[in-house]
Amino acid sequence: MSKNINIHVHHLTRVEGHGNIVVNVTDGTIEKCEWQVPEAPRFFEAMVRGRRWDDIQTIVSRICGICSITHSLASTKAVEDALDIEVSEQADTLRILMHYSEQLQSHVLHVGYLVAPDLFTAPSVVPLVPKAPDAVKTIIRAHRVANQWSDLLAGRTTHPTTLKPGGLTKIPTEKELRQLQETLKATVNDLVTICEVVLSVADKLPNFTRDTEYISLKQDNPPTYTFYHGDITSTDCNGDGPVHIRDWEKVANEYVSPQSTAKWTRWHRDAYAVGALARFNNNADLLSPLGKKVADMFGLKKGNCNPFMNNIAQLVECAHVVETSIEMIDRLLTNGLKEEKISVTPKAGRGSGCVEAPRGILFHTYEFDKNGDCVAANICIPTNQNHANIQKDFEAFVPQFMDRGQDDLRHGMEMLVRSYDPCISCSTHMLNVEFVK
Amino acid sequence: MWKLSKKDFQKFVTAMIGSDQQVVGVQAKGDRFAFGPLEQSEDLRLDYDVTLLPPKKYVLPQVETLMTYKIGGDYQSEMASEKLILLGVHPYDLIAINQMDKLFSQDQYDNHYMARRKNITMIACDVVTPSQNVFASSMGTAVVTEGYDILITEIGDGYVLDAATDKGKALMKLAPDATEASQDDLAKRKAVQDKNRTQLNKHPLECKPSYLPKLLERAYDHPIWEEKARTCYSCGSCNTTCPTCYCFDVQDDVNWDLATGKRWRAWDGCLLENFATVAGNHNFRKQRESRFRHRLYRKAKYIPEKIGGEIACVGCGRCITACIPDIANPVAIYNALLEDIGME
Amino acid sequence: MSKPRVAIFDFACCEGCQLQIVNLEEEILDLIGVVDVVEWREAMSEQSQEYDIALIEGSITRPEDEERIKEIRKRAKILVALGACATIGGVNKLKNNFDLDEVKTCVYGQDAGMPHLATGMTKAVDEVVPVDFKIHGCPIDRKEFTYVVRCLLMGKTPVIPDYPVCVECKAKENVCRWEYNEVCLGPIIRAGCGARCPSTNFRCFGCRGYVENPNVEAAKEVMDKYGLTIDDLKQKMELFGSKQEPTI
Amino acid sequence: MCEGSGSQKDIYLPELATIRKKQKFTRLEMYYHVELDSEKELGHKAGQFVEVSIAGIGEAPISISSSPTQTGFELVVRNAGSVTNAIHNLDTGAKIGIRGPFGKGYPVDELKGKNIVFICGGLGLAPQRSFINYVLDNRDQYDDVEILLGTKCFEDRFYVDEITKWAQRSDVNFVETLDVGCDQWKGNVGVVTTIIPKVKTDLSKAHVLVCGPPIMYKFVLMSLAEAKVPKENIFVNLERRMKCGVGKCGHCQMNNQYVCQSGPVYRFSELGHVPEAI
Ligand SMILES: Cc1cc2nc3c(=O)[nH]c(=O)nc-3n(C[C@H](O)[C@H](O)[C@H](O)COP(=O)(O)OP(=O)(O)OC[C@H]3O[C@@H](n4cnc5c(N)ncnc54)[C@H](O)[C@@H]3O)c2cc1C
Ligand code: SF4
Ligand code: SF4
Ligand code: SF4
Repeated sequence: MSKNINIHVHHLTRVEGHGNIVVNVTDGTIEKCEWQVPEAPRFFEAMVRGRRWDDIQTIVSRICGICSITHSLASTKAVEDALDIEVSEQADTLRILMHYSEQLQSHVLHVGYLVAPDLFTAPSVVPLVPKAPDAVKTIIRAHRVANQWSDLLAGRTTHPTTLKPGGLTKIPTEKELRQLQETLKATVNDLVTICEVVLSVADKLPNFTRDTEYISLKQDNPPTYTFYHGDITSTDCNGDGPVHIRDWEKVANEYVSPQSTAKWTRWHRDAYAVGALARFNNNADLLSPLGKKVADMFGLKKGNCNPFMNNIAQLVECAHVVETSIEMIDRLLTNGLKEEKISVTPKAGRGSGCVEAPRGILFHTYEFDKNGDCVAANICIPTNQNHANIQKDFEAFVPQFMDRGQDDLRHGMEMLVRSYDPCISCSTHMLNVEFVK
Repeated sequence: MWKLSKKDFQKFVTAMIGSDQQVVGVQAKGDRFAFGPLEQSEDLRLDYDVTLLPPKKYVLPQVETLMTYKIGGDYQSEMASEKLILLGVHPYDLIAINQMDKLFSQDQYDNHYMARRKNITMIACDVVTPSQNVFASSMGTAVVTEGYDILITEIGDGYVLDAATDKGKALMKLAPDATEASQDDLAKRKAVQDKNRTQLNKHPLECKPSYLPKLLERAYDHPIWEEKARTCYSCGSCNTTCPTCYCFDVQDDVNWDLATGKRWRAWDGCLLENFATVAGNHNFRKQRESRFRHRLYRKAKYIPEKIGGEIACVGCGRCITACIPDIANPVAIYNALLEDIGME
Repeated sequence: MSKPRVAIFDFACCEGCQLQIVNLEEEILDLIGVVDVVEWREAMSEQSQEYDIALIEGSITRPEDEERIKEIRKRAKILVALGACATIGGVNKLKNNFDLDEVKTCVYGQDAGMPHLATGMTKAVDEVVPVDFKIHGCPIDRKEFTYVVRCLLMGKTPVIPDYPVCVECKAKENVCRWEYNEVCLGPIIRAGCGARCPSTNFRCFGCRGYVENPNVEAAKEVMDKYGLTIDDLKQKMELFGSKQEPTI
Repeated sequence: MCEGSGSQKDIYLPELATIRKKQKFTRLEMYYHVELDSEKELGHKAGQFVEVSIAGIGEAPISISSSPTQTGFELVVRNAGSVTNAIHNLDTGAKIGIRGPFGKGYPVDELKGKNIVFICGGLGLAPQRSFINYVLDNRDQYDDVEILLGTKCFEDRFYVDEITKWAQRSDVNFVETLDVGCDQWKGNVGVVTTIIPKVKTDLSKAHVLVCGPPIMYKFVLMSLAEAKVPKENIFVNLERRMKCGVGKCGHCQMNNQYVCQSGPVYRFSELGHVPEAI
């Protein structure tokens, strides 16, 4: 086997956004091993300046098409925090329900369409259609359910139109919620099928572990496997308590890397990871019964440090959000749905919103002047927080898997990046934030 | 003439919903009203003021498949076959449908429209709550005397029902509790209608509607068209919401097999910029004012010439509400013309 | 006849429009039954240099991207701009309201000078190369997308509305947002979305771009009637219409 | 409610027809000879039109270019958009859908015994030819016949063989002009109004039939007014957007006139109350 390796993956496929993999090994010595992010920067934080409080969501939703609901929720929460706007319990529950639809949509898309081809050694899902039509159709069906679910709660599947600081512009009818609940109940079986299909090829996931820090939200009151409320925690937080979301900048510690148009982050160590596995590692005890069952199926346990298992943690979460939503709908229906009027008076203020995107924790902060016009913004997206960790994984992965030859190594590294479910087009943002006081 | 108490009327509606016909009735939509499939009698709101869209959407659907085909030929007509009870149509809206019936059956008989129309059992109801912009009294459309199978009038404790056709009478079988209306009931019914004849009039027209064609005869080059149309968005809201507008577009689309497809028609509006554009981008009604004027002329001159003088504006006031720059009000225009060029 | 080869490319964008293609769900099987998708980085690893139809998502923001889109244009028989970023520049154009160096410093601070962070004015695709068809919207409407694709396969020019959103909004029986004194851009924005936003009680913010001949003067005049200012209108028009005709 | 018999035919449903002959005329125009599959004759009058239907693409109104005196019917189609482009792609033997004939056509009988002057601009020759050929087939029923034809350039001329024959006939005064001259062209150069003076008959007593692109009418009608042609004796053939052809869709309406029903041929004097016409 050759001791020379030269990998240059320009624009990695089956991920959202543009990333490159570069590896040079000469005579067994690693000369270069890099994860690069050349995505065209879009400068959202600069662009929102001067825009009004009620336009922020519309703009920043466009950071990412795949997690647009998450960006919309984070920004809306941030605006509400800044402008001291209260949200009713009903609106809060409906938003969480909306958020779950995106978790399911994004996870099914990722595992089913983007990762599955790797496990079945196909270049894409297209050749799988004739090979495993039933499996593909099951995946499509689950994906469709997730999208119809977002359609109902968010107004559409991508870039929500029902979110407004203070609540929701439109709520579903009780009949629609009941129908959704029926659909979700019917989807449980499909999810189990998908898990079984993935389990049958799970041995294709490389056995690779690297100890790192896992960061996610944590909610104690009531204890919840949270995506939406709570504070920031980490597997390295040994009793030094969760960090309030307004202080997220102290967690992210962003810096510019010459390898990337997106900024990188670090907290207790050189790098940390966010995403489904991070949430699992911090909150696994709070999973729904079906979520726990799926974890058991794959032998996934708290403290897992195999980045490839993030794919499995996503399946666990699919089960969890569907099962939990069925309950949430019961609660909504028991309380009865009420039309709510929203009224907002702009004022000066600064606020933060933090929610879990499917691919990890997401932070938004805005500052407004007295007219409610935005004067400063800072956004830190999950994929950026994973970039440094991916680089560290590469540095550990290459020596370990180099012997398998260039093609296998390249494929392994591609899979490794994909397992983070990166969403690179979210890139861009601010360093040395200086808020106008 | 029949009489039903409010409670028995609810039973009647429930029985209709339980019948083999689909029932479409007026229901609340937010703080407004709209026609839609009725699932339970409690949802019916016969006290509504005006619906967002007129019931024309059930006689001339927004999109209607005319035919299916195989590429290369073999065209198959598609005709409506579903039976429908349309419940709660206001007199002015029914008069608009009566006009449309004439227009779609005269000259060239449109059997897509007519098939659908014949499948409808039309239950009209007299107005209880005048809407913010209604002027039916001015147009002589506040009360209707034909075109319905049943006409319902609320008289305090109950309803008087006039089953005018065989279809209507057959439907009354679903209301076994109906009693013959008394003289007193009929008098109350007449009072409701007499009141509506004069009271549905938020924008009084300063002339008889029958004079409008003559008025417009002399107003073609009047500056008012340009004045008003200056702020016209050409958004066609005045067309879309109007019960007497019926222009349509025809389009094709194929199925994914690229071997079969369908042709449908869909609502169109003469206010829209390219309504009269032909190949080569020549637009025969390019100016906003010429489109704006055309609508008013169609309402009060051109269509009347086709249907025996009836004015094709029934005074529902929807265009007034729908027009953001507030220029579409027909009465405002007619009255301004009357003031400026007078009666002859 | 062999199936037309379709390639999908992305530039600066959120990839939400590509996601709408994925979101066709079962219908995507119909789609791949009649076209060969030969390149689609977001969803597949296959790549190709040859294609008949290129679908372009995203706006052009860097010199290297201009070169790339020109290369794609050379190879494609038909080039379709997919979504607001590609058709009108999308929200990305908000950037053009600022000084570019200042924008970079705002986001990257003292590192703004690093070469890989270079950026230029945001351009819609047709500001760089000729575009044959546009599929509007942010994101695109799935129905409209499939309709346009079928039209292209049939060799027919798709009929895309050139009338305002109000047409579809009124047909949906929405109560007009203006009745709540909200600045809805529906009257000057191209329909085709089925009035998605107003149908969920959210004002139209203009993602499909202006109709060919919008009456902006009328828009200005009505502001008074609703107790609003021209600046309120301008703010909303800039969201998706920055540095784009007509401006106020 | 107006009752009508349920068995009436679907006015929107095309009948199948077959392209029997196809010939490229110019860069943009193609000629077709079409026969109904029912083997019935269309039974049209000169000046009427049909709706040509291409399943999957749509419909377009196209004038019948042939005289009612022959079997089948002829169309000249300019590639101007989706439907017309699809028609151009069809070969002999292909099926098309036909509805019609629609419209009123020329006052064939009224003009008998009269002097007739045809003024055709570009594609306007196609519909006029239906009447020209009728007149030539029944030459003895009409008095003087004169044909003025204006075409943009040499390459755009069509029905060339036929017009060459018209030019050779002694019982017809045929005058042709090109907007733009060229080496191959030895004849008149200038827009069609420039050859109006070449009409031999007394225009003020003639019946003049005009058909051409929208802008042509204004200028030709001005010249005819100068030549004192009574408005009653002028007939114009108008184009409008049409979606149904049967007086329902509203697109072809100009003031109170539905072109698909009362046109496309109009007596100019009757357009006095139709300001939108010209
Ligand atoms: C009575 C009558 C007789 C006719 N006779 C003939 C004839 O003999 N021969 C002949 O070739 N033609 C004839 N025409 C014209 C012919 O009908 C049109 O050229 C044809 O309908 C074009 O249809 P299409 O589908 O090919 O083009 P389309 O694809 O419908 O349109 C072509 C072009 O028109 C413009 N256009 C159309 N609709 C719109 C719109 N909504 N908005 C903006 N622009 C639009 C666009 O620029 C477009 O590129 C006749 C028309 C009439 C009314
Ligand atoms: S509703 Fe008003 S603005 Fe819209 S087209 Fe009609 S007149 Fe013009
Ligand atoms: S013109 Fe206006 S008032 Fe008259 S019927 Fe139409 S919408 Fe109603
Ligand atoms: S809500 Fe907007 S799109 Fe709808 S009618 Fe009003 S202005 Fe038009």
